[in-house]
Amino acid sequence: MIEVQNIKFEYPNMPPVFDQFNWSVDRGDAWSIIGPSGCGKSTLLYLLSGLRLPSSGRIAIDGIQVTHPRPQNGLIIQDYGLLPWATVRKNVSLGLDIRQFYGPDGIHAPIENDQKKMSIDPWLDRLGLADQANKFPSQLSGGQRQRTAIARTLVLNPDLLMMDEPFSSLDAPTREGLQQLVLELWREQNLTLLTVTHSIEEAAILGERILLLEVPPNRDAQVIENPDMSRPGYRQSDAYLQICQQLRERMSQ
Amino acid sequence: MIEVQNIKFEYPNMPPVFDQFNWSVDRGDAWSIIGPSGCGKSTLLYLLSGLRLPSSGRIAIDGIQVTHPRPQNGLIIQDYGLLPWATVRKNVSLGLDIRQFYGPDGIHAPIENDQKKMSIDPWLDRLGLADQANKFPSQLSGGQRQRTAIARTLVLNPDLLMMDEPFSSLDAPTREGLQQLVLELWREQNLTLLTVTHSIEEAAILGERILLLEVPPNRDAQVIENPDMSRPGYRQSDAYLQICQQLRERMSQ
Amino acid sequence: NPKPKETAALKFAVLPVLDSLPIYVAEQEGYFKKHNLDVEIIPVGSGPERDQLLAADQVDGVINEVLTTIMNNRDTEKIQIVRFARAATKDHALFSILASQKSGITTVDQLKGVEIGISEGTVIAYLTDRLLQKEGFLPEDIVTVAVPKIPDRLALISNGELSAGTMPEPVSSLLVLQGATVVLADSKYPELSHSAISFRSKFISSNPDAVRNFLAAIEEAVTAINSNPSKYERTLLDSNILPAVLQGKFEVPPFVTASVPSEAQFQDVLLWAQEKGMLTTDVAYDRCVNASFLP
Amino acid sequence: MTKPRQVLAALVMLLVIWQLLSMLVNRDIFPTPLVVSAAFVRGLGRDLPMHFMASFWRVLVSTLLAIVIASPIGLFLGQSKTLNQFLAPVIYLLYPIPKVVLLPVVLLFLGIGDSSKIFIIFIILFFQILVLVRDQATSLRPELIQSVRSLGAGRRALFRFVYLPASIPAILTALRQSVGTAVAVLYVAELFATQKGLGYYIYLNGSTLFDYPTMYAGIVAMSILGFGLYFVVDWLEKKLSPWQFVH
Amino acid sequence: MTKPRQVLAALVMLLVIWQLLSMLVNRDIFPTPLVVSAAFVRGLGRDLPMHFMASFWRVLVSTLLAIVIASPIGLFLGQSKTLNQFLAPVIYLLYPIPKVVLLPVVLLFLGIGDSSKIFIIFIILFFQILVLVRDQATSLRPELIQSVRSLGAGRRALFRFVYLPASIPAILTALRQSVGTAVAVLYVAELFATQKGLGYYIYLNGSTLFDYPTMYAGIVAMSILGFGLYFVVDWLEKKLSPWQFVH
Ligand SMILES: Nc1ncnc2c1ncn2[C@@H]1O[C@H](COP(=O)(O)OP(=O)(O)OP(=O)(O)O)[C@@H](O)[C@H]1O
Ligand SMILES: Nc1ncnc2c1ncn2[C@@H]1O[C@H](COP(=O)(O)OP(=O)(O)OP(=O)(O)O)[C@@H](O)[C@H]1O
Ligand SMILES: [Mg+2]
Ligand SMILES: [Mg+2]
Repeated sequence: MIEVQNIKFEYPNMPPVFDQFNWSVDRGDAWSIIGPSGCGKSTLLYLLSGLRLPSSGRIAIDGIQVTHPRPQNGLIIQDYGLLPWATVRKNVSLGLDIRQFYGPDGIHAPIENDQKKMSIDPWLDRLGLADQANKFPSQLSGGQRQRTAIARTLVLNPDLLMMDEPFSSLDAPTREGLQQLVLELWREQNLTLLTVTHSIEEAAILGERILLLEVPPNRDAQVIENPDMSRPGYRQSDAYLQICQQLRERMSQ
Repeated sequence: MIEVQNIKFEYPNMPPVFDQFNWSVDRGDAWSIIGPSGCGKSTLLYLLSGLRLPSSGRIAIDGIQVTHPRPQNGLIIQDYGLLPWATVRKNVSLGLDIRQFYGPDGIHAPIENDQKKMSIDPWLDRLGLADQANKFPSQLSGGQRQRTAIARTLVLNPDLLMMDEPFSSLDAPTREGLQQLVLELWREQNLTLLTVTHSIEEAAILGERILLLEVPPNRDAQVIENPDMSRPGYRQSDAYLQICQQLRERMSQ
Repeated sequence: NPKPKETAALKFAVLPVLDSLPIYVAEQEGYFKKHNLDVEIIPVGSGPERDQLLAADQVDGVINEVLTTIMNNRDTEKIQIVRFARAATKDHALFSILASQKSGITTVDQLKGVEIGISEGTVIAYLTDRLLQKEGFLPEDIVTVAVPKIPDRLALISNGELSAGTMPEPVSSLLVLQGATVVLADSKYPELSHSAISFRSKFISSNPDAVRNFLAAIEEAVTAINSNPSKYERTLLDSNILPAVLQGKFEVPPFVTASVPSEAQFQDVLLWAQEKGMLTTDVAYDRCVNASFLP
Repeated sequence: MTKPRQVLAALVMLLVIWQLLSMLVNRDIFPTPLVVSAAFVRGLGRDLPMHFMASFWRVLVSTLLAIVIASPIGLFLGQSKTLNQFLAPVIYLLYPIPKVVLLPVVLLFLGIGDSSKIFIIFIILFFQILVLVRDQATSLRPELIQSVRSLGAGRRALFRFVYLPASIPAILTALRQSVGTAVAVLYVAELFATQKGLGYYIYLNGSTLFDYPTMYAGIVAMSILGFGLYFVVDWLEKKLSPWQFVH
Repeated sequence: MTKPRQVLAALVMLLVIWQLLSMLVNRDIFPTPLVVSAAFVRGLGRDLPMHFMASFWRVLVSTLLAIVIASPIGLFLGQSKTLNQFLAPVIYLLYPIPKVVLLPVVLLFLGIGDSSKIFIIFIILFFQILVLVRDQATSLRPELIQSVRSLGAGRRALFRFVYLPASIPAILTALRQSVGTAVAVLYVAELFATQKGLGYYIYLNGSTLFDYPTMYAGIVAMSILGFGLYFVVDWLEKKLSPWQFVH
């Protein structure tokens, strides 16, 4: 589904973050992306979403070169990017509003208000935001903001979900619940899943394959296979502990 | 050192977050604060720092009622609050600049520029920010922002350090390194330490005592003792696993 | 009763000065209607606004002076004077040079080298120069300062910031009430001082009858005023020309009867403008003054 | 936000300062508040309300026009770097031109009626609003834009869902500035071909009739007109950007 | 930000529009750019540079004064709710007053020299800047303020380390607006007791001498004056808020 070919990317006046980097993701894959702070994980997601463009090389999704955001993507950015002037409900419905605004354009059907409400309310409930629906982002706790950003993306039914440390501000039970939710979506809807995370445990739980980035420039994609991840009872399995151990070692090098 | 007596606090038009809440912290204690997202952890730190005032009840530090921020406090807020117009170096030296700006006021001696540089540079190094020193916050990765906020606070040598999910955006080795650093400071400088965290493991590692908050309103302080935390080899001990287990259970209730 | 001829419509700009009185009287007494005219009176605040309206063809006739007519016509003929509006007489001044109470100036000689507030490049400047020259002043004796807005000049004189200034009626009467002294007035040299009724040349050539009828109506108005001046003090008040403080203290002056500025008067203004460097070419009397519409 | 108590306090303070100043100046060109109040009340019984309404209407129409036309252009310029690079010099060249000087040209197109007066006020406000809204839109946080782009927003949707709401505070500021400027500019816009409006009223009483108390009554009426409109803007702000008031 | 190429393109476009408009109007009150250029060049060889410098000086001083005085007050009002609640009505009452009307009173205090002209420009800019900077300071993100307060910053330090730098973009916007307004306002401020300045030059040539090409040459000079000052502001922006240019 995703082809990253020989890309190079650098911020102005900085050494490159990626240099002749190659990577590919199949449809329906679940990847975790892990690496030290500042190694380029967020940058990679920006590149895949078309929010930044590589200075050379090519990124293609479904064979189409990425030059601007693809509507079927779902991206949760690290600092959420919630609109400060919109309530939680408005923020969550933003993607739908944008589609409605464009009108029937051959790709998106216009969305009825009822329909919109029908698709938003369950997500607010599922993420425990029903009570906060009319608050503005500045009135939310950190975790509530994060959940709003998650809801905003999931409500759009993306086929490629990219999450940048999506659960970092959530308590353990909530976090586990949401990991479960994402895995369900992945299994049921043939989602392609890319999760950037700092938690080794989370990387093991959400990634069939784990991409390990390193201090820039990143040249080769280092991939750790985690095929057992989709088995039932994985969290309690030895395979899980082993992968965690392996990741810990490779990251401390 | 900290006395929280019968406080009540609510945001305008919201049910109270704290109601007749009592709690106390001794000098040199290390506390973790844990609880579900939106339970009032950040609010509690704001109250202790004097950035928000309780609507009734009394908070005192060293016997003095808290009405405004106390200069010896160190607070790392959840979304960092870095100044967008200042470079990393300027952000880190902000606290010192503020003191310098006030001039010799009986409390703070004026700080020489050399002295300032001397105290800032080691912290930039220690937090791996030396290469980013001249970047603006918008040019940083999430973890680099977080480390800047940590450096900004630690450089001030606080006697009461309050951290709101300080390591949530950091990779495992960096996180462990910083936990170690904080514990060293705590031991060596008789720091009082309050850490808000979502990570059960982190709560166990950084808290001799763990305050468990619940869905508001919070009335009684639920405290879990973790006396073994300061023993060497704690991370590998059974006591550690037990506390983690206990916390996990109490949080999933 | 002969069937009335078709009515001609015209727009006439009036300044809030005494010179406009005949227009208001003609309107009030129905003289315009009588002469088959539908005159729309367009009030303007000051000379520059009047000239802006004129330049944009938004009015057909105005009250102005020889000097602005010359300046307007310097390249091509745009407007023509068809009649005097007002002229100074031995007993009634149009403009006076006044001295502030604080200045202690009472005689003309004391004005030598003293800053006189004027509005530069206008009839006020012309009169200030000419009046003082007639009193024997050399060019270097005459010092002026440009304060074009009348209220500003008024404030500066009554406050003593300016020792002297040239002012039109009824402002000079007002200043006198406040303690200023009239040092020299154009009533002493009435041939120098006059204002005019002018029309756009294009309007004149397309509506000669309207101009003729207009002047006929003005003539009737002037006759009415001159025969019973006090009757029209009310009109001055109603048309917002006379300050209320002057009510009862102000004598409506006689208005000049059908005539136009003479060639000599015209040439003197032209000469002055050339001396001042406002103009380098000659402008012909015929281009600016047209006596053929006088009744 | 502003409460009656504060307004009263401010009013009293202003009146006291005015009284002191006019006692200091002690001349009829700067009458005391008492004298002016009398003239104001007298004016109220006569033609002042009519002048007030005429000005109110002109200010309202020209301010609305200016906001409605200049804000979107400012937003577009703030959003598009290339467009701005090309049009900024145009703005910078035209802004400093005193618009009243162009009155004759305006008159040619619009005649001497209300529309030319409204146009003059409009064009003065236009540039002021344009620069403010553009600068504000330029400095929008890039995370916001990117997060919304990632939801599939193109240029039009970004405009509607990010730039427009983000600029509402700036537009309100522009509105506040405009109200003040528009009223003040009446004094040059109502000088020709009209006998209605506070600008005319002030000019007439100040420059022709030398009735200073009445002139100041006109100034007070302008003050009140502007002041009233500010309240409308404050009210609008509460409606349009509630999120600014929740901290 | 603006590059020579763009400036040239903008200039050409303006000149073309001007040419077309003046051909359409076809009257001497709106001369073509060619005629005006000739007058401009002629003026350059004579007194235009002197008028330009006189105006430049007045605009510079009054703009600087206004920025230096109004910005801190605006910051204070934005920072302190109580202060603002009390002073907002004062501002709202004074802003709409046409300041030129008060010229006679200003003259009483400052005399007829340069200082009264500078004061008139200053006071017109003052309110405009005040409202803008205040509104900007009011809408500062509360996290920022709280994080800096937690570092021990009191009111003074907050002002210095948060409000002031946060308001620099607004102050630069205010500066841009002020430059435009200040130059445009010259036309009313340079009418009395002076024979120097572009305002005087335009008035003299337009209203007294009816020499329209020369009047337009004066307008062009104003345009250039404003334009040049904008470049200074753009340059200042790069110096003072580099963080706005790094995305
Ligand atoms: N400014 C505000 N106005 C209104 N309600 C607020 C405001 N700030 C926080 N709240 C509410 O108060 C409650 C406690 O917030 P707080 O930020 O203290 O939670 P928290 O424990 O830090 O959560 P998290 O772990 O998600 O950061 C939440 O329900 C939140 O929605
Ligand atoms: N706008 C920018 N300009 C310049 N450098 C930047 C910019 N954004 C990011 N960088 C740099 O690029 C590198 C990669 O950043 P990125 O945000 O991708 O890191 P990351 O892997 O997401 O880190 P983290 O885990 O801390 O979020 C970092 O060193 C960062 O300082
Ligand atoms: Mg990142
Ligand atoms: Mg929190």
